[in-house]
Amino acid sequence: MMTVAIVAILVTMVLALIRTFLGPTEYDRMLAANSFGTKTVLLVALGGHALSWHSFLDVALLYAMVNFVGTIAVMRFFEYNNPQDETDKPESAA
Amino acid sequence: MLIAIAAIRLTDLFAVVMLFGVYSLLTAALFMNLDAVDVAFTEAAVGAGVTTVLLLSGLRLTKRWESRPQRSPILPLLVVGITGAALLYAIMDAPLMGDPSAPVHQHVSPRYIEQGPIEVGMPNMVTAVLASYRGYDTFGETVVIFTAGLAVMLLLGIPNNPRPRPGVSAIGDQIVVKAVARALIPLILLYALYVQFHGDFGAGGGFQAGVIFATGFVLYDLVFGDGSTHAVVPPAWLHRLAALGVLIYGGVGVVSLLFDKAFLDYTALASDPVGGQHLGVLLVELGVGITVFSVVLSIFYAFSGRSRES
Amino acid sequence: MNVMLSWLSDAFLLVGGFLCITGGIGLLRMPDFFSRVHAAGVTETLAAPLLLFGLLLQMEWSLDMVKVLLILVFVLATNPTATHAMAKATLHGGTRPWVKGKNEGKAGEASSNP
Amino acid sequence: MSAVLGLYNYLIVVFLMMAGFYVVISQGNLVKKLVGLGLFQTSVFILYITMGNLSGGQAPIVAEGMTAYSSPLPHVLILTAIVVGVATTALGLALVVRIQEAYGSVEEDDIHAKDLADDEAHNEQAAGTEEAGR
Repeated sequence: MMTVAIVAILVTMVLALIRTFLGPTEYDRMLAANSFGTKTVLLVALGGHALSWHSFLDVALLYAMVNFVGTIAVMRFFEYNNPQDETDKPESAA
Repeated sequence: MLIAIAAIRLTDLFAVVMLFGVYSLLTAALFMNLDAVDVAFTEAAVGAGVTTVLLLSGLRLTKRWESRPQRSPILPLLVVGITGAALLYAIMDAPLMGDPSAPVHQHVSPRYIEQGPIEVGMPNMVTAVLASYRGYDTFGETVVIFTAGLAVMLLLGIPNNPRPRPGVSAIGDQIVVKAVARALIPLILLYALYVQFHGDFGAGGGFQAGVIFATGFVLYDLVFGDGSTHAVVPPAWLHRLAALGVLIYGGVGVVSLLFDKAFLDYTALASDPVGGQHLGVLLVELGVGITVFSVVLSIFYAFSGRSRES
Repeated sequence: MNVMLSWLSDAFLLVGGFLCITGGIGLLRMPDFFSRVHAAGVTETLAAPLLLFGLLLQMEWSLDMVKVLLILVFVLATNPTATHAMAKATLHGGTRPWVKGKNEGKAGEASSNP
Repeated sequence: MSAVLGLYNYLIVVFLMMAGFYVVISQGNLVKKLVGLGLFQTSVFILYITMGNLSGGQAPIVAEGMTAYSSPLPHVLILTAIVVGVATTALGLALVVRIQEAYGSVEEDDIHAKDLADDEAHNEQAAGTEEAGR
């Protein structure tokens, strides 16, 4: 059953990754990246138990933290760019 | 691999940085699978956490959209193709993965593995090799980090009273985030201390702990607004802390010199050799942790305190 | 007793894995950001505890169980917060939910995306 | 077949390395060049860790009843390299920020064009003062 769960997580990770690539808006990318991070935490926790890695739970815990901090950081720095976007966009289009 | 391709194709640098964070997490998972727990630990904390934050804050100071390159990509592709072919030819002779007779497993590694736990007296061989056998290397690395922090300081500087940033942040003033962050930050700091002092027995050590500790403060700054961390850890302290870390490391070496032993020979520190090793490794890791923490945090200050001039 | 535990654990893992995949498909197939938030946030918040409980039931009693519980607390605290903050930020940023029949949402999405 | 599997990680390494290399030499944007350097760096990390791996081995932390461990030496080297890597990336980023402030752009072509224009202006000025001197 462990295997089934791990495969399910892997499939979900791939799906989230596709959404990260496609993501029409930045918010979609953020969401998918966050979801991907959570899935990695679960994968390390389950996979570590199944393959009996050493101290995998420490790593999983760290991932959970880092994922949150990363998401917050992405949001923090996101809308700062909006005032500039108007000036930047024509340049990139040209 | 796919992420790498996407990272090349996308022109929105914001998305590129986010993908880089995801890629880093994946790499860390790969390291886990290759039995490199400590490395996975560091990669997750550094690559996914700190690098993403730094790149994002750097991106805020520059431009977000990349202009399409005008040149044709044929020449670079050709160069890359030739180099890649040469490398492919080279890996044909490389030892197979996990082969016990590979050169890596022949010279010093068996000695570290067999004698390390006995001589240094700690289960985690990575920490033993890092702080004891290769103490010189690690001292050098610590100084490199210190110097890099210094150089960033010289280039950017930390403003004492950061002005509020123009534009609205995406998180703005969300109560939920603040409440959760307030509950989580002590946990993160506690966990960093655990990593610092548990490094002798499991995955962890000064490098990782310093980064995680800094991550806690970075989170505080991100959630509670610009420069709010300056009240908690004033920038002026950080320089002193960074120097203090290096001094602790070097001081341990000098003390062992005073006892007529070699530089960084920890057996001098206590009456029995293993106890001395333990004490020495603990002190050295503490020095590394302090330096890494203060350098990472001051780099973050330097980037976040600067407003875009244009 | 042990058989019971392993059955329970299997059930947890199975349901958790199913929810996980559901969330992933939802994340990919839903029409706009706000519905994707539901797909990612809600299913994940249920799937993560289920999977971790399934893991917990298989483990032997040790310090590791406390760590699993800590991970659980962390995921449960951060995940809804992050998705909530994101949804709020999106709304704040001018994107409106896509409503069936109207094309407003699409327009909003297009305008926020260059 | 086993050769292919055994070399698979090296293939990944070569691919990533070339991807990073390509980004560094072909892209004009300096921030993206930094990301490319990061890719390159990670590929080297993976190379080292792959070499240190031992089949049937365990993470190099002493455990009861285990005799085979992965080599701890590459782990140590890479561990420090990662942290040093982030410090140097930060340094590069600081330089990029200063370039942005000085030139108003982080695109290599723009910077180059600006440099050329500056040089020309400078030369003309120099020529002008020479003429005036005569």
